[in-house]
Amino acid sequence: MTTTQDATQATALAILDALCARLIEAEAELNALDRAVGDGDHGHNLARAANALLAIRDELAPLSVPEMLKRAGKAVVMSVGGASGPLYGTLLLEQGKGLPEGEASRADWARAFTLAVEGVARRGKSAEGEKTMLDVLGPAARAFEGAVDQDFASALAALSQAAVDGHLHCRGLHASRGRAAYVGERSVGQDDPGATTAMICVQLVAAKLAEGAA
Amino acid sequence: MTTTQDATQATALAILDALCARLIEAEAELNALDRAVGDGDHGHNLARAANALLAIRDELAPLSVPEMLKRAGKAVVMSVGGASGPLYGTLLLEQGKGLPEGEASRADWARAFTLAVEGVARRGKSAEGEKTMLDVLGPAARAFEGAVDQDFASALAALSQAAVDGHLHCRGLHASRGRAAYVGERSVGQDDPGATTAMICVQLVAAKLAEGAA
Amino acid sequence: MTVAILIVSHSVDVARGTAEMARRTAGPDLAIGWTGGNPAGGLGTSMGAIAEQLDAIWGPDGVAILVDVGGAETNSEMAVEEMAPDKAKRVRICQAPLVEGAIMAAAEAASGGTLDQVVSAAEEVMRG
Amino acid sequence: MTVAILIVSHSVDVARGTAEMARRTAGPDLAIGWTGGNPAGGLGTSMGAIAEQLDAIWGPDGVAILVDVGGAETNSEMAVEEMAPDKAKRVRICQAPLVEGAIMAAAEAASGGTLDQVVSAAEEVMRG
Ligand SMILES: Nc1ncnc2c1ncn2[C@@H]1O[C@H](COP(=O)(O)OP(=O)(O)O)[C@@H](O)[C@H]1O
Ligand SMILES: Nc1ncnc2c1ncn2[C@@H]1O[C@H](COP(=O)(O)OP(=O)(O)O)[C@@H](O)[C@H]1O
Ligand SMILES: [Mg+2]
Ligand SMILES: [Mg+2]
Ligand SMILES: [Mg+2]
Ligand SMILES: [Mg+2]
Repeated sequence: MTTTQDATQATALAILDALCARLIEAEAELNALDRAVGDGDHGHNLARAANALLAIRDELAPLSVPEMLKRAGKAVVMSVGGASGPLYGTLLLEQGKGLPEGEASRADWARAFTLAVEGVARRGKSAEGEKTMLDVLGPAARAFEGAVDQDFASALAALSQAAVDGHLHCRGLHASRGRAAYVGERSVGQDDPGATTAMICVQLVAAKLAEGAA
Repeated sequence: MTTTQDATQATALAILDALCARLIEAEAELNALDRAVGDGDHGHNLARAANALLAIRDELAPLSVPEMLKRAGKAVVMSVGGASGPLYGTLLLEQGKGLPEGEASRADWARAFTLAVEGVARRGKSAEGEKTMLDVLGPAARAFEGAVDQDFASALAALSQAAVDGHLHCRGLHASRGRAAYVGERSVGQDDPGATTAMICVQLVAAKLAEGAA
Repeated sequence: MTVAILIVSHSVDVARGTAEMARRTAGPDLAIGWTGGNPAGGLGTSMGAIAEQLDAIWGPDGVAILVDVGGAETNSEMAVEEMAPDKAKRVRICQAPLVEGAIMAAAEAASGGTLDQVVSAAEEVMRG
Repeated sequence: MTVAILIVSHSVDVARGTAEMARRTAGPDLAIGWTGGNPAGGLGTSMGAIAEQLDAIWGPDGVAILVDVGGAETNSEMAVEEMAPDKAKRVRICQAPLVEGAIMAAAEAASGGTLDQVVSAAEEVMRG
């Protein structure tokens, strides 16, 4: 059986560091995506989130993983002024709330991830198919929950693959939510910035966990 | 037969002076009316119009009456920032446009007044019954045109009375146009500021013309 | 007492100007709060700043919030959810355009409308 | 070439802030004009100032004007009617909320929409 061993505090902190570094690095690239379909600030918004998390890293370090996720979610909400701030903040917050306080099984993690994605949809009053981060997060959560009884490496591979597939499918969608909706039909064929960050993050988390599991 | 004698340049200038003085005097009272159903600036807006007209009085004085009306209308449009500016400006402008260049009969004046009121309705995309200046101007124009074959004093009395009646009827209406529409049902029983200034102006013009005719 | 109005825009200029227009319509007595800009001062909204304004203008007759686009609404919702539940119950976010809705809401609130009436007045803008 | 956007508000702050938001959505190349306040600098609009802005941003692909309440529309219409008829033909006033409509219009204009498409994009806001 897997336990929280898979995601001890140390693992969680390592993932946090990697995510923050990756988002800060991707700022210009993500701004460019958002310039095509939105207002050009998505990279800036997520770099702000990353810097806000790094600024409270010492505060996060001693927390249990659920508490760490909740605290991180609040920091993201408070630091990002764009639509993605409260949405990614909700994802972290609900993931934290969805985990049991003690040891969490892999099934617990998968369930909490699904609930967190549902929380994002509620918060954004949105659903899959509207060309947003949900078109990556939704398939990713389903794939992970569906593969939860397979060996860990396979489950992670399924998670990662679903994120990539969701991102690709999202490219062909017509935006009807968020600022990208303003460009309507013209958004077809363009990547949604939030879906792109969702894919980047899911892939990175899967890769880090796979390293730890190997 | 009546001729432009009824409204020579001198009469027109005397009416202009009287109207401007009256509107400047009424500023606080008209602001108070607008405070109840709008944004409280109607008196201020019309005092601005009056001052703008007084400022170009020397320019207006030598003009023929139609040209004087057109020039005055433009000055009102340019000087007033509220909804009433372009509307009263249009009233003057269209009245000027509706008069023949040479001598105008009383019937010409009445016809031009009706056309000018129609111009205001077009400009404001509004109609009688919406609790605006049109609820005074419309009945007034109809009464004057209807009485145009009576003696001048009777025609002026009919004009003046129609303005007063229109104003009273307007008080009972429900606002559906302009800022007063924002207070909707609550506007019933309150005077509309624009209807009040329309009544003041029509009455004053009728009184001045009656003086001249007596 | 009257319903308070909170204006939340991505732009601090839009928020300030909209509040000035609402104030002109409402007269001096209405509680009107406004906030605009992200936590760094750029275009965006700040959940913390919204929460502060809500706290400053909240009264038992309630608060109607007007928002512009995207995250302004989401951040406002999160700020409302952070309030004590009995206070949050008296706060509503209007599905209305910011400037036009704020003027309608301010007029209705100033003339003594209830929270439901104020929200309806703002939302009526959308129905033309 | 692209359609230009003109923002007309009763408040100079709202006009400036809305233009900033529209600029953020449109990027640096779109022609965006804005004007707010009456001829005395208070809340209101000025036909003269609108006419000047129209003149400054007019191009053959046309201009979409976004207005807030009441006299903003009337004064804009009068300013348009003062233009040479062949220029005026390429100017449209949107029946749309100011801030939300300006952002939609700016996005559509920046991505190469025609005047009809830009006006429709703005007016779609009203249809939810
Ligand atoms: N209501 C929503 N539901 C889900 N995702 C959304 C919603 N609104 C926006 N998004 C996501 O957020 C991304 C844009 O984020 P960002 O650019 O940071 O914020 P903003 O749109 O306020 O500038 C979009 O690409 C989309 O994936
Ligand atoms: N569309 C319209 N058609 C006719 N009259 C109108 C219209 N809009 C406003 N009015 C008149 O203008 C008056 C308000 O003028 P004023 O207070 O000077 O301008 P604002 O409403 O911009 O503050 C109203 O009382 C009404 O009589
Ligand atoms: Mg963005
Ligand atoms: Mg943004
Ligand atoms: Mg007024
Ligand atoms: Mg006004």
